[in-house]
Amino acid sequence: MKRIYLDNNATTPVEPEVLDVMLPYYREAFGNPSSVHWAGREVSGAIETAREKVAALINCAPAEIVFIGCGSEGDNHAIKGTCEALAGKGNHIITTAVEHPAVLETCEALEKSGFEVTYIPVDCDGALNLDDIERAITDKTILISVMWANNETGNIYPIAQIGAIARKYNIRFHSDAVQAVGKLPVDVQKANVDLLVISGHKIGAPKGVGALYIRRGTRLTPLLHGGHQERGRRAGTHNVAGIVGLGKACELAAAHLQERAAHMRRLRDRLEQGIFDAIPEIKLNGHPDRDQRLPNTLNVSFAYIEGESLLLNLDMYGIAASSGSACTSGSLEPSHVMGAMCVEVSLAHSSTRFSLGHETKQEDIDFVLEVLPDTVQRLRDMSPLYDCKKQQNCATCQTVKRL
Amino acid sequence: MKRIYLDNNATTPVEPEVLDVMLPYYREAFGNPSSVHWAGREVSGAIETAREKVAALINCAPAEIVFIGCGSEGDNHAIKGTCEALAGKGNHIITTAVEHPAVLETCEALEKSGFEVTYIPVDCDGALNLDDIERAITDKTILISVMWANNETGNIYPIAQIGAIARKYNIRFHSDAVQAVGKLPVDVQKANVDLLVISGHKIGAPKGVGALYIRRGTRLTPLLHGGHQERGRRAGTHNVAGIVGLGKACELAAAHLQERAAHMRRLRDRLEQGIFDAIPEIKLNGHPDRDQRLPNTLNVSFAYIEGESLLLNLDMYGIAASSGSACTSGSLEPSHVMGAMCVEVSLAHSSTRFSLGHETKQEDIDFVLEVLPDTVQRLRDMSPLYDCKKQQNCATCQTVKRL
Amino acid sequence: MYTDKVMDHFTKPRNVGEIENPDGVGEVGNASCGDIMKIFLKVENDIITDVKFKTFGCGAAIATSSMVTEMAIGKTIDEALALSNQAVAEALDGLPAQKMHCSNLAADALHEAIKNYRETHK
Amino acid sequence: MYTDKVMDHFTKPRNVGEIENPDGVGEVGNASCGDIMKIFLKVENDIITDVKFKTFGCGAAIATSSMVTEMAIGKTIDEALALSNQAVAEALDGLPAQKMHCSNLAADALHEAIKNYRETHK
Ligand SMILES: Cc1ncc(COP(=O)(O)O)c(C=O)c1O
Ligand SMILES: Cc1ncc(COP(=O)(O)O)c(C=O)c1O
Repeated sequence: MKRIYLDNNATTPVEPEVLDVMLPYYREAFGNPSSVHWAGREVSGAIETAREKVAALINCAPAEIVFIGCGSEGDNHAIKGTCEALAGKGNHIITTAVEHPAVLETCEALEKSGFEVTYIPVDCDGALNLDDIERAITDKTILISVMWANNETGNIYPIAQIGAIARKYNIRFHSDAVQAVGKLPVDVQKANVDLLVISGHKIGAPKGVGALYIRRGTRLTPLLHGGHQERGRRAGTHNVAGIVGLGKACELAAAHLQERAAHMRRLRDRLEQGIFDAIPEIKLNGHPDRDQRLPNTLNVSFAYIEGESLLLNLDMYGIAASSGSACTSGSLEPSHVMGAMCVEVSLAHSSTRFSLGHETKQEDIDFVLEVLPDTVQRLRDMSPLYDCKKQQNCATCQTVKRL
Repeated sequence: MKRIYLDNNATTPVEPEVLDVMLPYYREAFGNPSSVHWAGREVSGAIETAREKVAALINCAPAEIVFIGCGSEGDNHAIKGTCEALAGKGNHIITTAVEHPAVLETCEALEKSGFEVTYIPVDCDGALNLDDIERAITDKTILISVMWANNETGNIYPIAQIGAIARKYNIRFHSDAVQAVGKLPVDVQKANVDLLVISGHKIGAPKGVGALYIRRGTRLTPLLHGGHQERGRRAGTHNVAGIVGLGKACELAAAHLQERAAHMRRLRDRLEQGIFDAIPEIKLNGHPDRDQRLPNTLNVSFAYIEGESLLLNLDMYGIAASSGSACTSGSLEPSHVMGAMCVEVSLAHSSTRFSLGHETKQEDIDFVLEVLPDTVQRLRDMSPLYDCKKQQNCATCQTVKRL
Repeated sequence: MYTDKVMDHFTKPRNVGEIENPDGVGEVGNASCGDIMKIFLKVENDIITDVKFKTFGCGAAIATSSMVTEMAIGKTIDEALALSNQAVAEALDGLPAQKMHCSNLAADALHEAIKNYRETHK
Repeated sequence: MYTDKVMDHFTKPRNVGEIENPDGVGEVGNASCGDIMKIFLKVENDIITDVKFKTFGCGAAIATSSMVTEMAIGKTIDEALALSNQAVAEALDGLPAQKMHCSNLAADALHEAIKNYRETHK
């Protein structure tokens, strides 16, 4: 069967060149970089080379990069570490209603221990109002945390402008850039970001590795206490192969950024156009201006059908996509991102995300466009909402909002 | 040059069979196990199979295993998670003076936020007095944390007996078993352990993966908040290849436990005997009864010479070992474990650890025994302490104790 | 995630559609929980002779709907009332834990349809 | 971790040992910090004609000791006093950051030995 992978925002295959550079670090050069002997020495240089490559991708100094285990760890570290380090200064955090759970649930946990969190709402396109952020600032505000780009809609947030606000009020600024790196230019200096999170497996590096940028001079309590690795900022034996892989992936991302983005953008636009041309009664979730979205992401709700059942039907054709449906997440509610955008609840359950990769081919997109309309129709024919459409009223269309 | 790796307590090479089972999960089966489509489905089963294998090694239910990023994460999670979950019940922790920094530094961080920690001392062999533990218990005690075996000395602690004390007083019991698994039988039921930590790279699995055993019914606040992975107990996309590798390594460890332990034990004893026969003025660090130590570990202080210089000399012969010397750790003080055992300070700087693996060969040991005596002598001849030996008094022999 | 039986009923759902002039109609669920099931019945001499369904919902919701129609056809009203969600799940060789509560409502929809039949036919 | 020059001096240390009847002896460091360096001097007409060392310490401690002996031989007392720990580290093409403070004491030991020479020879 064909295998068409359009779920690159969930995870990406390890790139062949990345895997190649990783392999020697499992059995031949297996040492612990903290060791002084040959086994340690032959790997410690590789860690530092990787650090330089990660730093180069986001325009910071290598010493400002800390290797971590995953994107979620980075978000937890940045936020909890700030709260612990700056608790004397204030107890207020500003974030948005559309962050990844690694940020939102961390903030919710902190609310239980006395921190106050303002969740800035978004409009129905998922866009933020910068004035809302500025107005939310109090003299207790110690952190602003806004993602660089949203994983579900692909919406890109105006990080440089938010960074300017943060600088104006001298407030620390964290950005979850897990979805942005490799798809957009990310420059921590230009954007005035103090803390930034990268996850390896979203950019062709393996799962189980990531990086946290910590601007020089930023006091941050470690999340993992223990050994002196990473100059005391993150304990735990280095995941050498993973780190080497992350370095290579960042190097490739930097080298091919424009070309990959353009390729994905062309195919994503083709998919978007094709779907909107062929299928009625659908809704785009995210910013209508394609420049305001990641070049690889398209999120659409197909009215009257539930996301998981559409996914499973596409899956029968070998097409992998994902959904904001509750049924795919283990929770009972549909995506909080759809909720924050006031997407009507049954449309939230219908939301379907196609996220392309630089390995995606035009024929993949054309195949999706070939099978999707009939699949949607088949499920609509099975749906009790489809024919009783006029009946829909506020009882069935209630808007779930997380916040 | 020969390569003789006697630093297996620092890290181990990935076993060939482990690497073999991991490789398909980088590019072919690269999916995110949380996804519902083919890419997710083809890996989610592998995660559960690995979980069963880890569970089998320590005799628990698969649902009680949570995959994590490293041993340090597990220790931080177990201890901080308990403190957060049980803060209403009490604020007192009992641990030992010889724990790994992942436990000690975590406890020290908690002391800053109002928790009280009793660090049970050890005697000069590194042994614990169980009465000390029982006496330290107060009605505020919420956690006892004792490592199953010590990474520096190899000392094995009486976990089942401590587990019985914990049960008697109904106190939660955590054990850092990073050095014990794969070298000793580890049974969480027999030992009445509630939380237990395993690190992959110490047992032939890759770096960047580990497991935390959480006994059913144990309330534990997550360390990484976010996604619903691991049933809400640990956020972050699964490190699929690493987890599959950990599962395989646990399977191999279970299958070969006795035979590997016996092999390492025989060679370790040969090394120990050989060193003590050939080199005068040395001190064993750890329990004199070899049954009370891990079968693979030998820690010796060679008086008058500093550990790092010995390591570097051995390294020139291709022999990798490690040291309790401050110079190898990035800190200024020698090992806190030596300090806790009241090892005289220059001897603490001299402490050298040989930790064997099941891949270690007899000829490796014989080569070490061939070159070690002259190497030690050469460094002693260079040492100002060697000839002024009688002069040593309390000014130079002060005992550094961490605690 | 899903058993072969679930996938079979999901990919080839039995008795999809509506019955014109049904003897009973039942609907359970609502859009906010992501599952709506509608069951249509034909009853003759207390025996269920035909069942059809329409479902908005995930794979489990569609498979349980399909399965319940197969299980109900030919049963007496009382037998059909004895059919539980649990029995439907078992007939599918089980459902994932997180689907047991939210998506396993097909028997409830059937019972609603029977209730509706009784109310309109007494 | 270490430069080639450090490794060279560490593996083939120059001027190891003691001088019988030295003109000056200096010792710095203590066992608790893991580094002890002892320097022995021979001086003729204000010129350092021989230097030997004994060191307990890590690779950096041994290499700096060895290097300082090479740098001191042939220098006048005043020139030798001008030799800094920093200069020794530079002559070795640098030392790892964490070694700069604790193990880079060889010039201090040399200065101690010169002090001892001056005190015993005035
Ligand atoms: C006893 C013990 N606990 C914890 C750890 C930490 O494990 P990791 O390096 O995987 O974080 C180690 C090894 O470094 C150890 O030996
Ligand atoms: C925006 C965003 N932040 C954080 C994460 C978490 O990354 P990880 O799965 O590596 O923990 C993800 C992906 O899941 C993400 O898309």
